[in-house]
Amino acid sequence: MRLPTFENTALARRGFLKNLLAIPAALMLAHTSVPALADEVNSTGLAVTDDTVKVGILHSVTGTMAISETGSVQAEKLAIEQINAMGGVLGRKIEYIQEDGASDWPTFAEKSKKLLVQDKVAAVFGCWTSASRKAALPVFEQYNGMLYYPTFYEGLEQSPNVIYTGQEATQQILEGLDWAAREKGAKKFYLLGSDYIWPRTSNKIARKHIENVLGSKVVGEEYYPLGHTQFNSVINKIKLKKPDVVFISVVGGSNVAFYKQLKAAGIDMGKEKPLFLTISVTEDEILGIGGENIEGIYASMKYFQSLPNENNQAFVKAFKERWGDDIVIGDVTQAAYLGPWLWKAAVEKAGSFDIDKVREASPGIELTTAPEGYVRVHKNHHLWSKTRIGLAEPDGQYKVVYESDELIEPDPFPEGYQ
Amino acid sequence: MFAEYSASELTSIFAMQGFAGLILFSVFVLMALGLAIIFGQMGVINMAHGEFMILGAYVTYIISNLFADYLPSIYGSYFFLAMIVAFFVTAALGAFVEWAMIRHLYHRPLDTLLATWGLSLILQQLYRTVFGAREVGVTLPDWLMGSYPVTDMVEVPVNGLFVMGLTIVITVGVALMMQKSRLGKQTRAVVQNRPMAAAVGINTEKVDRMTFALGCGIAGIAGSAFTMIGSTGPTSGQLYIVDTFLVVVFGGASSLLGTVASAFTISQAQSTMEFFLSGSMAKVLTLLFVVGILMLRPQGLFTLKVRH
Amino acid sequence: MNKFADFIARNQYSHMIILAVLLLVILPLSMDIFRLNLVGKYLTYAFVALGLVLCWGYGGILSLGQGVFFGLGGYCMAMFLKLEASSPENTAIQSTPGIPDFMDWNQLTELPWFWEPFHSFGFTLFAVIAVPAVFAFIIAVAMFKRRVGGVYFAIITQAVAAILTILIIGQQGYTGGVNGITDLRTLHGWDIRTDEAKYILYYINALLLFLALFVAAFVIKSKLGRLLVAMRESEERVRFSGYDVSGFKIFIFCLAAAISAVGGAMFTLQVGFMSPTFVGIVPSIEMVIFCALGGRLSILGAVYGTLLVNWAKTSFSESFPELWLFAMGALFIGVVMAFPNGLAGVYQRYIEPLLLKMSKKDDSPSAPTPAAKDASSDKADTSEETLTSEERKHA
Amino acid sequence: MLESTKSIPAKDFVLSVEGLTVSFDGFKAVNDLSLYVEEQEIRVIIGPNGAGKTTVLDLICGRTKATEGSIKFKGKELTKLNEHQIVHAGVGRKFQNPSIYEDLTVFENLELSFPRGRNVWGALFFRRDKEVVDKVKEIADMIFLGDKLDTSADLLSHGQKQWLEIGMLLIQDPELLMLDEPVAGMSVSERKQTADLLHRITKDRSVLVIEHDMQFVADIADRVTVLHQGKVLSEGSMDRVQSDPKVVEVYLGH
Repeated sequence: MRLPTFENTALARRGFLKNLLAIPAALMLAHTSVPALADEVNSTGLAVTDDTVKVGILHSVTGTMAISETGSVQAEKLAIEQINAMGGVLGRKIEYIQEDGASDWPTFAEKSKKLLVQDKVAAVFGCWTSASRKAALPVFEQYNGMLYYPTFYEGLEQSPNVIYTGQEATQQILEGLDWAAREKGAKKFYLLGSDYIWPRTSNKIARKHIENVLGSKVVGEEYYPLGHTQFNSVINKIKLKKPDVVFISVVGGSNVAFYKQLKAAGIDMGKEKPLFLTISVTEDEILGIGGENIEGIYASMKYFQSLPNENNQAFVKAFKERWGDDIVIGDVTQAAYLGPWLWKAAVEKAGSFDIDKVREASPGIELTTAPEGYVRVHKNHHLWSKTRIGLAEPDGQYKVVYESDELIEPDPFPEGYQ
Repeated sequence: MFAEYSASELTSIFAMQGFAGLILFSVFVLMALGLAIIFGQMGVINMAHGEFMILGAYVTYIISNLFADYLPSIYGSYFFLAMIVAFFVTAALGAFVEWAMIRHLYHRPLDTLLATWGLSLILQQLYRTVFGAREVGVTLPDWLMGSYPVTDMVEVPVNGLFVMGLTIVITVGVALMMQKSRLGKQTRAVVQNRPMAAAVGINTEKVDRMTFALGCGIAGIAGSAFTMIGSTGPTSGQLYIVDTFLVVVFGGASSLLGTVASAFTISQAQSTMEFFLSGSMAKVLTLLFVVGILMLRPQGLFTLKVRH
Repeated sequence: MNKFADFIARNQYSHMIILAVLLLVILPLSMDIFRLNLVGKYLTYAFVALGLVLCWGYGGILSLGQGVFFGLGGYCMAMFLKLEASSPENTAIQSTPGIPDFMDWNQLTELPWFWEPFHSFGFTLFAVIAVPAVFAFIIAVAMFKRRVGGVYFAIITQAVAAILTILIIGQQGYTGGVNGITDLRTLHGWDIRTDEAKYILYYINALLLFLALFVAAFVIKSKLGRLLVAMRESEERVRFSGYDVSGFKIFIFCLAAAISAVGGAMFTLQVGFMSPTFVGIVPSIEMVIFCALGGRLSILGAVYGTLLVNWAKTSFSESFPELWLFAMGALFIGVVMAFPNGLAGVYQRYIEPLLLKMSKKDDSPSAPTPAAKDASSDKADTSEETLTSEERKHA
Repeated sequence: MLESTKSIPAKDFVLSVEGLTVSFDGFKAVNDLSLYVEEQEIRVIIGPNGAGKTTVLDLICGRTKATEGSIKFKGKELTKLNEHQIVHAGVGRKFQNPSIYEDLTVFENLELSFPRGRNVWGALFFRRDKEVVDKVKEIADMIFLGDKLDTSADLLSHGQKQWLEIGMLLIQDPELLMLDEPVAGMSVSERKQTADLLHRITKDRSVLVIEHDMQFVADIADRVTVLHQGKVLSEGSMDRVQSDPKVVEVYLGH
C-alpha cells in the first residue's frame, strides 16, 4: 500500500505523532541547518525572522459558516502547535495571525489582502466555501501568496497559488457512485442538493457518470435554497419515484431538517430502500443532526474519524487532548490539518519560505503520516487520495465499509464531465 | 405531468402533499403567532423573534441533557417539561427586553426594528459563546419518532402530528386568552385606546410587558417544537425571520385569524409548488405571490375597515 | 438675522470642506494603498447610507432592501468587466471560448441576450443607474400608489431582497450563483488591480460621493426637501395642500436607489468582484445602521457613520472577532435608544453650541440667539427640532 | 388680491351632492344624503355627535371613498379623484384639529401651500421669488401672523395654529372652502377675530362649515343644514331650522 517516495522528507516520515518525546532530536536537527541559510531565508520579503515565521489562518468564526469552519481552525492550530513543538519550520517557530472571514465573501478578500500585504505571511490556511475561495483567489494571485484550502469542492480550478488539500468533485463522487452500482446494484438515482455551485457541479458530474458510464438513470434532480428547512415535499417525491440511491449534497442547517424529517416520514435509512449516499455530511454535521436520525446512510469521502490506522489514532488522540473529549473530526477538519504539514514539507524541501520556491517544491510532496493515510501533492496542486465509503452509526461515527484500492488521481477539469 | 403515475399513486401524492402542507402550515402558525401578538397588538417589530425561538430550542437541548444524565428512566417525558420551561425562560427574557429597551421605543416603531436587530446580533453571539458555533443535536424521545403507516405509500409522521396538535392547542389557547382572560381584555383595551385604558385603572405598562413576554414565550415553545424538525444553532433563528414577518403581514397584522389564514395560504401554495417545481423556484414564486398580493391588497387578508 | 444665516451657511460649507480635506488629502497621505483601498470600499457603502438619509431620514421610508440596488449597480458593472475578462483569448481552454467561465461550467454555449448590451461601456454606465432606478420605480409605484408605508414597506423590501438573492444564487449559469462574478481584471485594457489604479479609483469614488452629496444637499434644500419633512409629519396635510404624495415618495426612493447603485458599481471596480451577499437582508440592515449612527437626517453624517462603523468592524474583528457582534449589537441599540439623531445629533446638540459660543466671543458680539431662526436656515437644524417636538408629542 | 375671475352661471350649484352613502362594515355613517351649495354661499352643517358631519367633508375632499352616490363640483365628479386632484379642482379643507407642519416655520408652512411647483420636478426647482414672498406675507398679515413668519409652527398657540391652517388654504385660493370647527378651542377674543376673518375671506367663494357654536353659526351662516344619523334632518335659514320641531327633538332628546 505504501507508494515509493520521491523526495527525502525525513522529518515528515518520522511519524511525528507517535512520540512527542522525540522532539529534542528533531529540534536539534532543524537548528543545525539554520545558520547557513539565515540571510537567504530571511530576505524573501515575508514575515520571517531568525526565530519566527508568520502564517495566516482565515476562517469564519462568526456568521452562519462558523458552524462548519470551527473544526478547520482547530485543526490548523493543532498542526501548527505540533510543528512548533517539533522545532518549527527551518528552525523557526510558526506564529499565526487569525482573521475572521465572518461568513462574508468580500471580507475574505479583504482579510486575505491584509494578511498578504500588511502581515506578509508566508502562507495562509483558510477559506471554506467555494465562494470565499473565489473571492480571495484573485488576491492570492495578484500578491503571490500561498493558500492551503481544506474543503472538498467542485473542481474546475487550478491556481498556482492554492494547494487544495480536500478532494475535488470527481475524486469524491465517482468512487461512491461506482460502489453503489457495483455493491448495491443501484440503477435509479435521485440527486438532491442545496442550490449553489458545489452541489450543482457535483450533480452534473454525477449525472454524466450515471448516464454515460454506469448506463443507469437519474430519476430526479432537485435543489433547495441554502438554509431551507422544509423537505416534506421532496421526501414525498423520493417515496414516489422509488430511486435505488438518493445522492445528497445538502449543506448546513438544511441537513438537520432534512434528515429529521426523513426519519419522521417513516423512512428507515438502514433498510437501504432507497440507499442514501451523501457527500456533504461529515461527523461535524452529524453532531447537529443527531446520530440516531441519520443512522444507516452512507457517505463518500476521503476521511472518517474512525479510520483504524495508527496515524489517525494518534491524530484523534492529540485532537481530543487539545480541544476536548466531546469533539468530532470530519473530512474537512482532517484536510485542514494537512495544510500546515504540507507547507512545512514544501518549505523544507525548498530550503526557503519564498513563495515561488515553495510552489515549485510542492508537487510530489508526500505525507506518510497523514491521518487519512498517505497523500501526495499532484502537479495540479490537488492531492492524490483514497476515497472511502462510511456507514453512519447511531453514535455519530461512520464505520468504513469500503476503501478504494489505489490513490485516486485528482482531475479538476475532468474530460467528458463538463 | 401526471401521466407517469397510476391513479392510486396520485391519490397518495395528494394525501402526502396535503399532509406536508399541513405540517408547514403548523410551522408557520407557530412561528408567526408570537410575532402576530407583538406586532399586531403592540406595533413592535421584533427582529429578534428568531433568536427567541432558538432560545427555546437551546432550553430544550439543556433539559434533554439533564434528563439523560439524571432521570433516564422518564426520559420520554422530558419534552413536555422542556416546552414549559422554554416558555417561561423566553418570556422572562422578553419581559426583561421590554423593560430595558422596547418600552422606550413605543412611539417609534421603525426604531424597534433596528434595536431588536441589534439584540438579535447580541443573542446570536451569546449562543455562540455559550453553546459553541456548531449546531447542537437534540435527541428526541422515542415516542416522537417514527410514523404510522396508513397505506403502502402514505405514512403519517408522529412528530408532524404532534406539531399540528401543539399548534391547535396554542392557537386556541391564545385566542381564548385574548378573548376571555383579564390580560387579553386589557391588552385589547390598551391597543384600542391607551389613555382611556390607563384612565380606567389598567396598568398599561404592565400590560405591555405581559403581552411582549407572552409573544416571546410562544416563540420559545415554537423553538422547542422545532427541535423535532429543524436545526439548533446560533444563527438558525435567522432562517425564519423573513417568512415569519411575511405570514404576519400577509394575514393583516392585527388579526390572529388573519395570521392563521395567511399561514394556511402560504404553506399550501408553497408545498403545492414545491411538488411541481424545483425547491428554489417554488420559494421564489411563493414569495413573489405574497408580495404581489400585498401590493394589490396592502392591508393583508383580514382587516377591519375602520373609520378615520 | 442674515448674519446668523450667513454663519450657518458658511459653517455648513465648511463641514463639506473638512470632509473633502479628510477624504482627498489626509487619508490618501496617511494610509498605505491597502488601507486606502479599504476606505474606498467603505465609502461605496456611504452611497447607500446617503440614499437612506434621503429616503428614510427625510422621506420616512425605511427600506430594508437597499442592498438590492447596491447589488444591481454592482452587477451591471461586473457584467461589463467580466465580458472584458472573458475574451476568447483568455478563455481559450473553455468548451465555449468567449463567454464567462461560470457560464461555461454550466453548459451555456452562448451569451444570454441580457448580457449582450454589456459589451458596451456606455450602456453599462447607463444601466448602472437605470436598472436599479427602474426596479425601484416599479416597487415604489406599486407600493406608494397604494399608500403602503412604514413597517409594511420595510418588510416587503426584505422579501424583495430575499427573492432576488435566491434568484441570483439559483440561476448560476446566468449570474455566477453564490460565488458572484469574480476575477475582474481590466477596464478597457486598464488593469484595475494595480496600486495606481486603486488610487485613481479611490479618487473617482470620492469625487462621485461628493457629487452625490451635492445632489442630496440640493434636493434637501429644495422645496421638495421641505415637502418631505412636511410629509413625514403630516402626510394628509400635504395631500390636502394639493400634492401627490406618492409621486414624491417614488422620486426619493428612486433617487436613493440610483445613488446606492453608483456605490455598488464603484465597489465592483475597487474590490474586483460582486457577489449576491450584498443583495441579502443582513448587509441591507447593516447599511441602515451606518446611516442611523451618522444621523438619519445628516448627509455628511452618513459618510462619517459608515466610515466609523467599518473602521470599528475592521479593527475589532482583527483583535477580538468574537466580540465584534456584541459591539455591533450594542451599537445598534445604543444609537437607537440614546442618540436617535446619531453623530450629527450629538454634534448639533453639544459641539455646535460650543463652536457658536466661541465664534460669538471672537467676532460678533451681537449675534442673535439661536432661537431666532431664519426661514432659509439649514434643514439639519430644523431636524434636530423634529425630534424634540416628536418627543414632546409622545411624552 | 383675493379677487379671482370666476365665471360660473349664477344658478348653477357649485357643489351638488346626490345620494351619497358610505358604510363602514355595514354601519352607514352617511346615508343617501343630498346637499346643494350655491356660489358664494356660506353653508353651516350642524348636528349632534356622530351625525356624520365630518364624514361628509371627508367624502367631498376624497379622504374617504363613497360607497354610493355622486359629488359634483362645478360639474366635475369628485368621487373618482384623488385628494390632490380634488384640491387642484379648487376644494380646500381645514381639519378639526389643527393640521400644520410643526417642524417648519410659519413662512415655510405657507410657502409649501403656495400653489406652484406641485409635482416632483416643480418642487425640485421651485424658487422662492418675489411673488411667493409677497403672497405669503399678505396671507400672513390677513391671519394675524405677519410678525411670526420665522417662528417654528409648534410654538404657536392653539388659535394661531387654526389661523395658520386657514391661511394655508387661503393661499391656494379655493372656490370651495370647507372648515371643520374653525373656532373650537379658541378664546373669546380669538373667536371674534376668526369670525371677522371668515367674513372677509368668504366673500369670493363658497364655504362649508361645521360648527357647534350656535352664536358663531348665526353670525356667519347663509343657510344651515342639520344632519342626523347620516341624513339631512332639516335645511334652511337659521331661524327656520331653529324652529323646526324635528331639530328641537333631536337636540333635546340627545
